[in-house]
Amino acid sequence: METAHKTIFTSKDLETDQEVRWCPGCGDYAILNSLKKVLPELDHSKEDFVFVSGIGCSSRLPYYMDTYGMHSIHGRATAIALGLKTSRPELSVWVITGDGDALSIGGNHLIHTLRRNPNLNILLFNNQIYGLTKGQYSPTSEIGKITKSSPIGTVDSPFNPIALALGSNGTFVARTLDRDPKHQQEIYKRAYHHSGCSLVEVYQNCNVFNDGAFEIMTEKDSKPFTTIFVEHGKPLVFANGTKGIVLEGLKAKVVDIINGNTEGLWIHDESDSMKAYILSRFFDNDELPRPFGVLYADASKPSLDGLIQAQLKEKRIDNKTLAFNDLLKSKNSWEVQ
Amino acid sequence: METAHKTIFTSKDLETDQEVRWCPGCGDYAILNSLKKVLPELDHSKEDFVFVSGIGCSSRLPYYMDTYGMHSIHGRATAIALGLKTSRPELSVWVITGDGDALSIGGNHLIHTLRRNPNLNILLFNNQIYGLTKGQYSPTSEIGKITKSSPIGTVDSPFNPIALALGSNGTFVARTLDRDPKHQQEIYKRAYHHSGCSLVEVYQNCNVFNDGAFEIMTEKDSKPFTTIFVEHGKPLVFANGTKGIVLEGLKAKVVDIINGNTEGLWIHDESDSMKAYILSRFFDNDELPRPFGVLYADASKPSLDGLIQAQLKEKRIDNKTLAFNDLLKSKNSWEVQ
Amino acid sequence: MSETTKREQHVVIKFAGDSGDGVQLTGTQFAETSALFGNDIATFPDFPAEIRAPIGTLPGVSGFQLHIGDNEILTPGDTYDVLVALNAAALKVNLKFLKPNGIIIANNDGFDDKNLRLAKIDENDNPLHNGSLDAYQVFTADITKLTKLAVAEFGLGNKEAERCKNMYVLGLVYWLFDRNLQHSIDFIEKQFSKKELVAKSNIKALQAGYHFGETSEMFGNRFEIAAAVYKKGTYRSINGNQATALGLLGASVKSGIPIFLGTYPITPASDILHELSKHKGFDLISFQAEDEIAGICSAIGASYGGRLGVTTSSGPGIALKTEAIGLATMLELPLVICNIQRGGPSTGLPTKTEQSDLLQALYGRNGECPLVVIAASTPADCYEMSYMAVKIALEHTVPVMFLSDGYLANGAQPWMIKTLDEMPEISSHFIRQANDSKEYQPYARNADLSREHAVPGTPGMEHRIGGLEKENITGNISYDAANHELMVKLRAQKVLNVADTLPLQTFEHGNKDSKALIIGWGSTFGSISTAVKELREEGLDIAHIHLKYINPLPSNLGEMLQNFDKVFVAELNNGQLIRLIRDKFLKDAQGINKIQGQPFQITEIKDIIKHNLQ
Amino acid sequence: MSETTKREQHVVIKFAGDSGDGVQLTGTQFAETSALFGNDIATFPDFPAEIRAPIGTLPGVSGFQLHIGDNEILTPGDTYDVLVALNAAALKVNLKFLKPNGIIIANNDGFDDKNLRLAKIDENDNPLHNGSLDAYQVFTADITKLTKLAVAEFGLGNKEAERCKNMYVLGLVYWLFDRNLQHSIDFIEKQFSKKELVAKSNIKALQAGYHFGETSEMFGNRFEIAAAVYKKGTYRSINGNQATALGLLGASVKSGIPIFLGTYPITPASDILHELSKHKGFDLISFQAEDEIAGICSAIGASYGGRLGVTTSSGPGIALKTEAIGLATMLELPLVICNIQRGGPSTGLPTKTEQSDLLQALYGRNGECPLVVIAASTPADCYEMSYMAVKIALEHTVPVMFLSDGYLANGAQPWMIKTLDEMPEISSHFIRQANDSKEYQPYARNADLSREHAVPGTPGMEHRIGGLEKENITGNISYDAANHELMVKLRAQKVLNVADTLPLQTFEHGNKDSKALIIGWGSTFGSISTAVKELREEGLDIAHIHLKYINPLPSNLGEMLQNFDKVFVAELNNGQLIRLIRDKFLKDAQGINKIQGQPFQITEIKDIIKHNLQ
Ligand SMILES: Cc1ncc(C[n+]2csc(CCOP(=O)(O)OP(=O)(O)O)c2C)c(N)n1
Ligand SMILES: Cc1ncc(C[n+]2csc(CCOP(=O)(O)OP(=O)(O)O)c2C)c(N)n1
Ligand code: SF4
Ligand code: SF4
Ligand SMILES: [Mg+2]
Ligand SMILES: [Mg+2]
Repeated sequence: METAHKTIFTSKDLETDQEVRWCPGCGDYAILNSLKKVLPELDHSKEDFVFVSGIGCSSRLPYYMDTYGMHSIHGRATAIALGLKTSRPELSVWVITGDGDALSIGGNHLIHTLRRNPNLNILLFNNQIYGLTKGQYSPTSEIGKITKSSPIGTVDSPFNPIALALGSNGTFVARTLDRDPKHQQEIYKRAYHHSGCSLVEVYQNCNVFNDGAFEIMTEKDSKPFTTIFVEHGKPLVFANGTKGIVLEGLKAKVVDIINGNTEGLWIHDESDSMKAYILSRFFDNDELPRPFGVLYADASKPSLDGLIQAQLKEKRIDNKTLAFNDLLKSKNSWEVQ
Repeated sequence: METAHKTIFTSKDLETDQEVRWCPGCGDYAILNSLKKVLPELDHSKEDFVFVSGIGCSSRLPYYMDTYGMHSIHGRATAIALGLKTSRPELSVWVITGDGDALSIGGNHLIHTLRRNPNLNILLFNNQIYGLTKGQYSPTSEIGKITKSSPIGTVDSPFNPIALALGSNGTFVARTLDRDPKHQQEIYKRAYHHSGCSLVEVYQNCNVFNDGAFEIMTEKDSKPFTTIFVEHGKPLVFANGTKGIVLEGLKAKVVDIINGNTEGLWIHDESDSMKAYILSRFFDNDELPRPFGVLYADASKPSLDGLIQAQLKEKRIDNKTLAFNDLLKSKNSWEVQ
Repeated sequence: MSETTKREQHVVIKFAGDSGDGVQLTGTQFAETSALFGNDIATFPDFPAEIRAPIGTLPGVSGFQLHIGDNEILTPGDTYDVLVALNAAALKVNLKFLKPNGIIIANNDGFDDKNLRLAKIDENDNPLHNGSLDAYQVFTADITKLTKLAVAEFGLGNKEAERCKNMYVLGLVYWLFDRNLQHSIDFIEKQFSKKELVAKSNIKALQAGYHFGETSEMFGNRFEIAAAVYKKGTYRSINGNQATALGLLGASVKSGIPIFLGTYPITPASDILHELSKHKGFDLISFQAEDEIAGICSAIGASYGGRLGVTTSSGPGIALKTEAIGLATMLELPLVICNIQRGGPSTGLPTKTEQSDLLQALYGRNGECPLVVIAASTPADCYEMSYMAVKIALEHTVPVMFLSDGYLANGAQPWMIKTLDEMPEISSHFIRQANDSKEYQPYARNADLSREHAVPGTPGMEHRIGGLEKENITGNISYDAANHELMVKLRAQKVLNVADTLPLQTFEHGNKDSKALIIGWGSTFGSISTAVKELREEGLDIAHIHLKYINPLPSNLGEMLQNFDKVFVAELNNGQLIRLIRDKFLKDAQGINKIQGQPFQITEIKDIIKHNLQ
Repeated sequence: MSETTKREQHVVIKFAGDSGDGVQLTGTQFAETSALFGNDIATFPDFPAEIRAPIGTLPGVSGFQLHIGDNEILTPGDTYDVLVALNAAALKVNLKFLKPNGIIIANNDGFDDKNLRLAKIDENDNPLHNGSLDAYQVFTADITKLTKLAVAEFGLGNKEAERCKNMYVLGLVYWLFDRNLQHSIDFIEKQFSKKELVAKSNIKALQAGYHFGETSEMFGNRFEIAAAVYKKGTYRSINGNQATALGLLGASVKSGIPIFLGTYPITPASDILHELSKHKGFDLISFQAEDEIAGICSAIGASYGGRLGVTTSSGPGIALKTEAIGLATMLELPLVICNIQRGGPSTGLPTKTEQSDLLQALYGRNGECPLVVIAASTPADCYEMSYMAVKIALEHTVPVMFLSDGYLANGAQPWMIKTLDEMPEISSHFIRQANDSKEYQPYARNADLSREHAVPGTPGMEHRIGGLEKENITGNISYDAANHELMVKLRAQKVLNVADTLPLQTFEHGNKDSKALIIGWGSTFGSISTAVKELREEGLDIAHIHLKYINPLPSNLGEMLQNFDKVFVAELNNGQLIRLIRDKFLKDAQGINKIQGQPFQITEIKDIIKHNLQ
C-alpha cells in the first residue's frame, strides 16, 4: 500500500540527534547507511515509516533514523509490528532484529509472523553472536564454537534461517550482507515492494565478539568463490563467471563454465519454492557457494493486513453508537414500564 | 540408549487408576492404545519411560499410562523434556503435545528442540483445533475456518508442520493417524529407535469441536485416494496400487500405474532431505495425496544428550570436593598467617 | 387440578446431571424465562474441567445453580430449595447443599445399576429407595423413557431422542414454577432452524414435561414468585464475560477509538474473545495470537498506532504478559489488560473461581512498575468497570488491569441496559495531525502527568520510544541518575493521580461509626453485602466497604477506616487485599478467606463475623 | 627523592576514561594488588550500557571505583580522594564526587580540542587551564605520548601502542601508593602469552609509569596504607557473580547432586553462566536455552530427573519465568532461581544496580504461590547465600529465589575462603532406589512438609505429577474444594517452616532498646552498616538489622522490632521491603529510598536519619 502524496526527503533528513553507539567498525553502520539511502527512494512519506526493534546491538537502529520508531523488548518486535501494521496498514513498517532477538527468544513470533504474512519488512542482522550481552553463542553460531558461555565449545547445531523461513511458509526470503551496500539497497527495495512479509537475513560482522565470521564471503579475494548472487531468470554463475551451478535431480553441483557458455545451468526462479529450499540448503554443504539475493518471492498469497481490512470493510457499520445500543438490547431484552 | 536388563511388562501393566477423561469418540483413545501396545515391545523397562506433556486434551495422556509422567504447563513440555533427557540420558523420554501446545505457544521450544536434536520422541496430536479450551482455531486450522474465535472465518494461513520441522533441521519427521493403529505402532517404534529428536505428527479427530477434519483420509472409501503411505526403498504408490507418484524435475505428479508396472516412480528415500521437503509440500496441493510414514530420517547427526555426555565424560573430575576447594583458591589467593 | 400454590420471595434451584445431559442449557433457559418474567436472578454454572468427562461419574457432573426472587438477588444462594438430579452422581455431589425438607426431582433412569456404579454407590443401596432421602421431598419420574416416548413420532435416533430430556425437565420445572414456555420454544426454533425434526422433538419434550407436571399430580404444590419491582427501563440478562466485552466495545465506540484485541484463549477468559470477535463491524480487530506474549505485544503495537490495545487472559497467561506490561508502562501508552481470575497457582483449578491474582496485579513486574488495578463486583458491573478501564487507560495514557473472575464471568443477572448516552465521556491523548505551534516532545506531560502520543504517520513529529529509561520531556534514552529517580516517581504519581478522577468510596452498609467493618473487593460483593444486610437485620451494626478501585485506592478510604478497631477483609484467596490494607493504613485487619474454588456462602461470612464479635 | 609519605587509613580512587581505554583492567589490577598486599577493599565498576560507546563522549565514560583501607571496608566510598581522568569526558562526569582538595591525575592528551568537543566543553575552556580546578591538587602528564615513547622499541602499531596507556597509568598510581608491580607483570605475561611484543610493551608501559612517578617529582607525597589486620586464613578477591557461581557449585558438590543450569544471557547475570559453564568437570550441565522460559523449564525437567535445577536471570527475564515458578511450586521440586537485579522497569537501566524486584519475588505469580526469597548482602556473601538457596531448595523441596544485584555482581572484596568442610551439610529428598516397604505416595509429607520425590527410572514408583491442583498425599488431580484449601495452606506452611531451620536474626549494631532502627536487606549492607557505625560514633544510638532471609522472615524479627517507635527501611527502590514490614508488624516505618541506579552513599543515609531524628 502506498501513500497518495509522498513528500520528498533525503538521507540527511533521516539523521537524528542521537549519537550512534555501535562499536567502531561494526557492520551495523553499513546497514543503517544503506537503509538511509533506500528510504527516500520509496513511495512512502518520511512520517509513514516505522522501525520496530527488539533488544540487541542491532535493535538500537531505530534511534538513528528520524522516522517513527520503537525499541521494544527482547524478541517481541515482530508481534508489536504485527499489531501496528494490521491497525495501520497504510504505514511502512520495518522490523529490525538480531539473530538472538529474532531466532532465539523471538523465534515463535518470527515463524508465526511468516506464516500469517502481514506486510512487514523484517531485517535480521545475523552476526552469529549475542553482541549486546557481550559475546555468548547464538542460534546461528556454528557447532563447537567457543564463546563466553561455551568455553569448551557449543553442542547446539545452528538454525539455517533461510530454511526455517521457508519451512514457516515465508513468502519473501532473501539474504544480503553488510559489506555490499549496493546489493543491500536492492534487496531492501525488493522487500519493501513485496506485498506480504519479507524476511531479509543480513550477514553482519560483529568485530568485537565474532570478528570475521563472514570474512570469506566479504573479502575481495575469496568472495567470488564462496558466494553466489542470484537474480530471477538468470543462470547461477559465480567465481567471476568461471563457475556455475547445475541441478542434477535434486542435487546442486558446481560446474566449470567453458567459454562463457551458461547453457544447462540452473536458472534462478524466485517463485519456485522447491528450488528456494535447495538453495537454502547450500548452507549445509561447504562445497557450494552461499547464495545471496531474493531466494524466494511469492506474491500470490494475500497479506494478513489485507485480509483483515477486507473483513473490516465488509462488516463496517456506519452509525456505531446506534448499532452498539441496539446490540445491547438485541439479546432477549425486556421492558419494565 | 537402552537399559541393560529390561524387565518384562504388558500393556495391561500400563493402566493407571485414573479414569480416562476424554470425550467418547475422541481420537486420543486410539493413540493411547497404540502407545500401550508399543511400549512393552521396546527395550526400556517400564520405570524408564517418562511422558512429559503440556496442556490440552492430548496432554492429559500421561495420566493414563503407568509410567513416570509430568503434565506441565502450556507449550513447555519440550523444554522440560530436554532438561530431563540431557540429565538422564538413559531414560526413554516422550513428549505428548497438541497442535496448540506444540505449534502455537510452544512453537519456539519445538523448533529449537528439533535443531538441537536431543533424543526425545515428540508426538504431536494434530486435531487442527484447541480442544481443551472448547474450540478455537489453531495454527493448523485451515484458512477461512469458522470457530468460536473466528465467527466470520480465520485470516491466518496455517503451518505445514512437516515443512516447519524440516526447516528446523529435524532429523526424524513422520506422520501417522489415529484411525490406523498398526501404522501408528510402526511409526512410534521407528521414532523410539531413532537416535535424535523424532517428531511424529498424528492426525487426530476431535469429534466435538472439529469432527471429520481428516475424514477423507481415514474413511475406507476415500482413504486410498487421499493418502499415500511411504516406505523406505519402495515406490510411491497409492489408490490401491492404481496410482503412483513421479518426480518431474522438482514437481511431484500423479500417474496411473498400468499393469502393476511401477518403474519410473519416485522411490522413497528417507535420508533425502530435499525429497522429504517436496513430500511435505504435497500438503499445499490438493491433487496430491497426503503422505504418511517416516518422511525423513537422518541418523548421522549426533544427539544433544550424547554430545553433552561426551563433554561431561571428557572433563569428569573424580574427587570433586578436593577439586572444588582447589578451585576456590586457584584465582590469586593469598595466605594470612 | 388439586395442587396449591406456594408464594415464595426467592427460591434456589440446582439443575444437575451428567455433563452430556445439557443441564447448562436447561438452567440458562430457566434463568432467561424467569428474568423475562421479571424476577431478579443470579446464576452460577459449575462444570467439570473436562470437555466431556466420563459419563455418569462424579467428576462428570455438571451443575447450574439459579437463584430467583421477587426482590434484589445478589448471590446464587448458599443452599438449594429444589435439586433436579438427572443421575445418581448428580444427586450424590449436590445433596449436601439441599435445604432440609427441600425438593428433589430425580430421573429414575439415571439411578439404574450402571449409573449407581459409576457414582460409586452400591447397587443395592439406591438412595431413591433406601430411605436416606427421607428428610426431603422426593419426586421421581422415568424421565429418559418418558422423553423418548414423547418424541418417538419424529423418528430421531435413540441418542438424539434421549438428548431431548433436558427439555423435558425444563418443561416439568416450568410447570412447577408456573412459567411460560414461549421463550424456550422460540429459542429451540432458532437454534435448530436447519434441523426441523430436532426442533420439533425438543419442543415436544418441553411440552410433554410441562404436561406431565400438570397431569401426574406428582407435586403437592406449585411455586409462585412474583416479579421483582424494577425501575423503569430496558433489561436483559447478562453474564460477566458478555458485560466485559460490551463495556470494552462501548468505550471504544464512545471514544471513537477502535479496539485491537490481541489475545490467546484460556479458561475462563476465552468468551470475551468469542464475543468481541463477532463485532468487526465496529472496526474491531481481534487477533488470536500464538501466545499471551504476542497477544499483549500486538496490542501494544496497536496502541502505539493509535488504536485501543486490549488483551485478555487468566492468571497463567497474565504471568507471561508481565514483561510486556512493563514495556507499556515505560511507553506510557493506553492498554487494557483483563484478567479473568481462576483457581491457582500454576494451572490450578482452571474452571473454578478465585481472587488470587491481586498481588500479581499489584506487584508482579520487575522494577518499579505501578499499574492501575480495578475490579468488577457483579456480572453486570463488568460492563461499567471494563468501560472505566478503557477510560482510565486512554485519559491517563497508562496500562490498566481489569480484574474479574470465573464466578463473574459465567454468572448472569438481569441488567438495566445502559446505553452509550448514559455513559461518561472519554477523551484521549493521540495526536494524529501535524501541529506547527511547537516542537513535539513525546514525554512532555499534562497536568495529570499523562502524555500526548503522536501516532506514526503524523508529519513532523517523528520520534522514537522504547523500554530503556527515558529522559523526562524529550523521551531520549537516559542513564542519568537523577532523571531515573524523577521518572520512577513521575510514573508512580501518574498512577496515583488517577484517584483524583474517580468517585469517592462509599459505604454499602453502615457508616464510619459502625461497630465493625468488612472490606471486600470484586466478585464477593453479593455474598458480603447479603451477609452484612442480614447481620444488620439481626442487630449487628456492621459496615461494608466494597472496593472496585484498588490501585490507586479511593482517596477518602483512609478517612473512612479511621474509627474502626475491628476490620475484616473478606477474599477468595489466602489474604491479598488485606496486605494492602494493613500496609497502607496500619490497621490490624483480620482476613476472612476461602480458597475452595467456590464463592463465599453467606452463612460462612456471617458465622465468622459473629464468632469474632462475640 | 624529595617526596614524603602520607599515612592514610583508607583512600578512595576512581579510575575513569573512555570505555576503550581499559580502565576496568587498571582498576581490577590495582584492586588485586592491594588485596594481595593485605588491604581491605571494595570495588564498584560502572560502565556504559553500550559495548563500545562513542569514543570520548560523556556516555562513553567508563569508571572503576576502589576503596582500600587498613581496616574493614564495607563500601566503595561516597567520594574520591584520587580521580584519574584519562580524558575530558571522564573528568567532567566524575568531578562532582571528588573530595575538596582531592587529587586529580589527568592525561593532557585526553584534553585536546577534539576530546573537549566530544565532552561538550568549549575548546577555549579547558578545565585543566581555566582555573576551575583550583580547589583540587591537579597533576597532569602527556600520558598517551609518554606511553607511546616508552613502548616504541617494540614496534607495535600506533593504536596498539596507545592501548598500553592504561598500564602506564597503573604504574603511575602504583608508585603513588607504593605498590609492587609483580602481580600485574605476572598477569600481563599470562594474558598475552601468545603475543610476546604486546606483553613486553605493556610491562614496559607499567614500569615506565612507575618510574615517571618516581623521577618526575610530580607528586608532593606518596600514600601509605597499611595492610589490614586479617584473621588467619586463605584469602582471595571475589565479586558477587563469581561468589554466586561458586556457592551454587559448592552446594552441588557437598550434596552430591549435580547442577543443571538452564538459563538465557542477560546483564548483569550472564557472568554466572560464564563461570559455571567452565566447570563441566563437576558433572555440571549448562544449557543456554532459547529464552528464559525454556531456561527455567529445562531446569525443572532436570530437577524432576534428580538433578539440581538452577536458573539465572535479571528482572525482565524473571518476569518471563513466573508461570514456570508456579509449576515448580505445584510440583514441589527443588529449584534455585537467581535474580541479579538491575534498574527497571522494563529494559530500564540494564547496567545499573537496583533492588526493585523484591515485590516481584514475593508476589509476582498467579494464584497463591509463596516462594522462599533470600538475598545476599555483600559480594562474598553471595557464596554463602547461594549455597543456602540450594540447601533450602533441596531440603524443603521448594523453589528458592536468590536475590543479588548489579552492584554485588560486579563489586569485589577480599574473602576468606570457606572450603566445603566449613559449609553446612545438605540433605535431599530424591528417591532413586526401589523400596518395597510401603507404597509410594508422591505427596506424602515429612514433618517439615517437604515431600520425597521418586525420580524416573526408580522401579515400582511410577507416578504422574503436574500443575493442576493435586490431592494431598496421592498427588492425583483433584478439584475438591476442601482439598484445594488444604493444599494452598500446606504450601504456605511449608515455606513458613523454612524459618525453623534458619539462624535467628541479630542486630548488626545496637539492640532492641536503641533509639531508632534502620532495616535493610541485600546489597545495601555496606552503606547502611557504615552509616550506622558512624552515627553511633557521633553519639546517635541507632540499631541496624540487615535481612538476608525475606520470605519467610526470621522468626524472632517481630520481637526485635517491638520496642521501636522509629523504624527506617532503607532500599534502592521506591519502597518494597517496607510494605512487608508495615503489613506484618504494623509499624509506621519510614522509607529511605534511592532510585538512581547507584548504591547508597553513606552520607545520604546519615543525613536522612539525622534530619529525621532532630
Ligand atoms: C527478556 C530479556 N532477556 C534477555 C535480555 C538480554 N539480551 C539483550 S540483547 C540479547 C541478545 C542480543 O543478541 P542479538 O539479538 O543477536 O543482537 P546483537 O546484539 O548481536 O545485534 C540478550 C540476550 C533482555 N534484554 N531481555
Ligand atoms: C499459559 C496458558 N495459556 C493458555 C492456556 C489455555 N489452554 C489450555 S490448552 C490450550 C490449547 C489446547 O490446544 P491443543 O494444544 O491443540 O490441544 P487439544 O486440546 O486440541 O488436544 C489452551 C489455549 C493455558 N492453560 N495456559
Ligand atoms: S558488540 Fe558487535 S554487534 Fe554490537 S556494536 Fe559492537 S561490533 Fe556491533
Ligand atoms: S474436545 Fe476434542 S480433543 Fe478434547 S477430548 Fe473431546 S474430542 Fe478429544
Ligand atoms: Mg547477534
Ligand atoms: Mg488441538
